[in-house]
Amino acid sequence: MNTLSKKNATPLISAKKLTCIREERLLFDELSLQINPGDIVQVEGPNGSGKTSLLRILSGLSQPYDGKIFYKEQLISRCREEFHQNLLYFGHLSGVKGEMTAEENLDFNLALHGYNTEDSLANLAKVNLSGFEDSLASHLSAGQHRRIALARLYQSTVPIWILDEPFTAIDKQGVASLEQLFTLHAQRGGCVILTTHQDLISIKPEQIKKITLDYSYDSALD
Amino acid sequence: MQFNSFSEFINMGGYGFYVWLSFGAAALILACLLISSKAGHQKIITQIAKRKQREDKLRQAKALRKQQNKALNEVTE
Amino acid sequence: MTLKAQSTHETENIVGKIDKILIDEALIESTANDSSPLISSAQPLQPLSYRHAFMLVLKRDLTIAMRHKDDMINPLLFFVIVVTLFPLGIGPEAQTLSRIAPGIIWVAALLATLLSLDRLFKSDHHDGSLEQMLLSPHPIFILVLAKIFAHWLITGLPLILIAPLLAVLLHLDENSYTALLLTLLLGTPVLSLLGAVGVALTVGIKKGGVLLSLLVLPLYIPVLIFATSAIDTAALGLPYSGQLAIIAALFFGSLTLAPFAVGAALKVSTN
Amino acid sequence: MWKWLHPYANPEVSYHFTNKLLPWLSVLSAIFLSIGLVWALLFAPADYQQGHSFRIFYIHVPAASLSMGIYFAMAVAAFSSLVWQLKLADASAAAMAPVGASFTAIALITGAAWGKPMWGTWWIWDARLTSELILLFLYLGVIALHNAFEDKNLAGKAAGILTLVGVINIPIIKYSVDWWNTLHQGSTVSKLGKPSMSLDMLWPFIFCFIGFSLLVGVIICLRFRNEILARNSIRPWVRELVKNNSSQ
Repeated sequence: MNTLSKKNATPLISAKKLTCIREERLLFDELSLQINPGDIVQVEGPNGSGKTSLLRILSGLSQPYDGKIFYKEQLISRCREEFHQNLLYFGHLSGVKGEMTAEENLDFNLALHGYNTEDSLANLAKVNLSGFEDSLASHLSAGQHRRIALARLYQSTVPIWILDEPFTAIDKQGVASLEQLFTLHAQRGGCVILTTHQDLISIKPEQIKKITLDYSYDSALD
Repeated sequence: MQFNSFSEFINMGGYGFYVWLSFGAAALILACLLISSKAGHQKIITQIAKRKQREDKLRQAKALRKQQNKALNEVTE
Repeated sequence: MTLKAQSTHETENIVGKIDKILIDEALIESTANDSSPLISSAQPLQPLSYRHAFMLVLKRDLTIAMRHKDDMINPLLFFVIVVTLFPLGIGPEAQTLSRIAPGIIWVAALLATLLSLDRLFKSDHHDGSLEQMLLSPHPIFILVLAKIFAHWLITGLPLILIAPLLAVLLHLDENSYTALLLTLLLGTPVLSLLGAVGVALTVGIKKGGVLLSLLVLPLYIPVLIFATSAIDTAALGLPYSGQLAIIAALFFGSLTLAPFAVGAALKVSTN
Repeated sequence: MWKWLHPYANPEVSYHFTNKLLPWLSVLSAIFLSIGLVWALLFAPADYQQGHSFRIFYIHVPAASLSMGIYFAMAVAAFSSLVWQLKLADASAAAMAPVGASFTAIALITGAAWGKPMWGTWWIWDARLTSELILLFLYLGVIALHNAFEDKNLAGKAAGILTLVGVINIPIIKYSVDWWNTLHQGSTVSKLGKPSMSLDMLWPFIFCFIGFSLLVGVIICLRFRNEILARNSIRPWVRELVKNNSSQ
């Protein structure tokens, strides 16, 4: 269906013949893709076309009905720890605990993925949350929850970023800042795979690769 | 043959109720299981056929809409 | 409520304005920093020690529990109330009560654990932190073990502490107190471990509560049998180390096997 | 061995294989069951102690041992589906659960009906009956968990994990219940000890046992076939099959 152009470098993530079925509906079949260092990949498609499913499958959270996913040409089920050390996944749910403060949330999130937590205050400031460090997350808004989770991006040095709707409930300025971060990340050899409903503004269209999923009524393979 | 008459057979030496209860219950459960398993086959086939019909309809509707849109666009142009 | 929400929003705006400058600076800074290459896959950022991961999750779960005390207190109250209902239903004769006391206390402990199990993974599943844990580079069984241990500290330990009081109410034989405490000490972790498997399987299901009891309670039967028998044997003044040894074996068995089952089940549930 | 198994790991092949197998199994099980049951009901001698109530034995014992056996078979299927990702093993485990539960229920009902004349009560907490009851709970748990998931593949995996946890626990539960039973053995003395079986009792029993086992095979094949279709509804061969079938 869709094959992204190939460069000479080893692809960070590649997928072969992915087939995904949800609620007895075929979301995509035989989808192969290859994501190289420096790619910014935008997954497009109407609601229910399987964008989230694709990202979850690429991150190893869900299993596809059929097909394989490779990290640097190794099956991800064979190198789970190594793959997870190089992966940052940001889903619909922010993973923020209402009972903990903003800072505690970020600290835990960072420590869980093996980062040191020294710069967490500075990172909270980068997502416009300075002053809220000590307030319990349950007192904060949904957008602020998402920003707590996104703060991890500013410290992340892992190459693969998989971001599901990172701009939801984020203000314009935050979006611009994130877009800048994505460009930077691609420049230093990482890759970003994201879904979003709005167009990316500050990233040049030629920099973005698109995977378009179509809403299909089909549930049959050819 | 252990029994001389049919009524003796039914009576089972006084244990008739318990023996026939066991055999009856077992037969009933197994028959239900067998029938439901057998019927399941046709049920699944009709289910898949129905789904296929629905998909065909949806696809037709989509194609129709596309055509209409096209026509509409041509008119506005 | 609306007023409050509005005011937060306003402050957010103000902070936003102030921070615009900060952000720009930060970006310049990070551009400067980012000549640093991305980490290569071979070396983790920090040595990933099991102990570190275990303590991290344990600390987090305990912090949350401390700020959400009713989760801790409600199962305990349930335990106490269920036990006090029995004398009312059966009659106050000391002899009858002391005869059935071990069974009552253990069944009540079983149900209290079952009641508290729901919170083991449910909220983490709802807010997405479970996904993040599964995607962390740590082995899942360590994280799971930490969560189960935290759950036991929050619910199992208080049960053990309050059990002697209930034993007094039920006229438990004086010889049995140590046996009661020892069986609870060895048995409640087994309940948490086996229960965790059930919760992990049902966490993604909308009405998982009733199903959970169907899945988990049959698995609790051996613990119940050996624990009550140990207490009964102790009341007769006989040695009960045999039963204790079996409960200990169950404990170690479930300690080694359950975390893997839980890990596999969580992967299915978050799929 | 795996090479030999490989073609059967293809859903289409195994669907047609099951279809071919079904009539043979059905005929065989009908033959064995009719011979066995007629022999058991009409010609087998009455027990010298239990009289004709002993005839319940010819269903109770096969049902009880098959209920255990099916659970172990299910565990083997669950294990191979989890370890080797065999989707067909999942389907077969899903096919077995209701069959096992039914046989457990039969064992319990016949046990109670046998117990009433022997012990004077419908239910006693006999070790074997209690284990059987707990086994029924385990089966119901697996079935309920299976039904709770919308996605069949996920359901299979979850039920598989539960089955494996259960199969590790069954010996422990069995042992603990036996032990508990000897501990609390009060006035009831088990009359269902090992009756010394004479040959003219053994033969009908063997026929019944084989007949019931074949019947289990038939029902599992029927359900396995349905499971394959349901899990592969998107495949072209299933579509073709449905088309041919509904146009008839």
